[in-house]
Amino acid sequence: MTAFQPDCAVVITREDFSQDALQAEIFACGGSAGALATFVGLVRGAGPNGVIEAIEVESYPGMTESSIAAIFEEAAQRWSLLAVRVVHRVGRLEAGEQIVYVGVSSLHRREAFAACEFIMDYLKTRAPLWKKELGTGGAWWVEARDTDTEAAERWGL
Amino acid sequence: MTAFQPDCAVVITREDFSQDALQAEIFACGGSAGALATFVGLVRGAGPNGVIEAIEVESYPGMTESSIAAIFEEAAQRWSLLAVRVVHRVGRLEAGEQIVYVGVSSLHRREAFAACEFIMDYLKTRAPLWKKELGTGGAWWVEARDTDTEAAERWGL
Amino acid sequence: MKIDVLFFARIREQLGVSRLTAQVEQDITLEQLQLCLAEQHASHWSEVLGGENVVRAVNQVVAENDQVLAEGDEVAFYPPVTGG
Amino acid sequence: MKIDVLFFARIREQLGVSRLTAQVEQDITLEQLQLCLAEQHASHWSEVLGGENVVRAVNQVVAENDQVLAEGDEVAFYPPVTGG
Repeated sequence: MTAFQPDCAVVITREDFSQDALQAEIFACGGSAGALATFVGLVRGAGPNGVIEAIEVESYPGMTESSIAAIFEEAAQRWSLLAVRVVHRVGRLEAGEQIVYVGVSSLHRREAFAACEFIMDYLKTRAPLWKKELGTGGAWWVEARDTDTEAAERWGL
Repeated sequence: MTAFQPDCAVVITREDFSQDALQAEIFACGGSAGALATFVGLVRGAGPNGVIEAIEVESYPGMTESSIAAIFEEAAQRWSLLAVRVVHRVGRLEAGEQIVYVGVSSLHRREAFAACEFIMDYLKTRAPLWKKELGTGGAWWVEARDTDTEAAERWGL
Repeated sequence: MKIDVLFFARIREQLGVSRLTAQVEQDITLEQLQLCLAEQHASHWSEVLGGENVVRAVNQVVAENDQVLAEGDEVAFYPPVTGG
Repeated sequence: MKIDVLFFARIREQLGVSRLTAQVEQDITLEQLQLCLAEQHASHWSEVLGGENVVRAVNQVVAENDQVLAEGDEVAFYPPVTGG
């Protein structure tokens, strides 16, 4: 559908990230971006099971990256995009810490917003990543949420 | 509809802004934010009229701020939000410079995404702000776009 | 009574003025103010202020033709906005 | 033939193993591999691997029961994902 291939990258890392640094990288990709939509997910300090001190995030090294790269291709088929960056952290993350970043630049805002939400819905429901919550009452694997599944189904994911 | 009033602020300024600084301010507002959706609009280097060297942004001091504050109230009626920040620059801005920032935090991502896009659609179509493009071929006031009007009408704006 | 009148963006440039104080009769409407301004100034004011997409605000809130004005009101005329 | 088998998250914890090499007959399907693994290990393996929402991937691509495996394939079993 689109002749232009956006500049896309995904990083799975233990390190924290900075929106300003990622934004500079996205805009360095060239093109004439007018719009950048971003999403940052944080470790919440509370959940259905009570207080959360930290989480542990597990990935499937190799498949996590390749499945996210595949969803970039899918997004580029659906919308005209200039650059996409995803950072997903793994390992132990304390309450309030950043977990995930999705940044999408495009000429106009509608594409950037839609693709950013699309990629987040994918990360929540299809990319091999798992969260374990470490709370005062113990540790438990996070259950997949129906609302996330419904969000993903909107896109036919 | 909502019992909790989010922490909202709008700044109209000649100064540039930093996503990292604004994010820190948003997350300092308390609550247990799990999601931050942001949008940054840039001066594009080209448009329908050719090369754009810079733009000039004009506001209606007082009304620009109060009308954006009113849309915060509207957004808080529609979605459960924790904090909202809008920065809109005025004066001369060169191609590639940042024009506008919208950042919305909430417990879950759907609300943050929706409110961020809602506020952007408002800024594009209702808030008293005007752009003049300064190009190699002259200077011209930007025309309102039908696609922006349609975007605003989705929300009943 | 006195009304503060402001013009923005393209309208400001077309009229060559950003702000003026209009001396008008009590209780006139926004539409009547617009006619007064057109009469008191050059002929293109009528066309510029009466243009199809001109937005009018009274005391910084968007208003309609039949809104009645009061002493000291601030009235603004501006083109469709293009922020963001 | 040999198949690399990986387990993640809750499944990894329930089985107490993250990775193993399975020695199986040529050309078995993903479903047959799962039955073999359950036979060769403790009884709860059958329940854990056969759970309703278990996702299976072959060479890092999500796969169905009838997929035929080849020497050296990497097969993963994991629970519903919860990233983002």
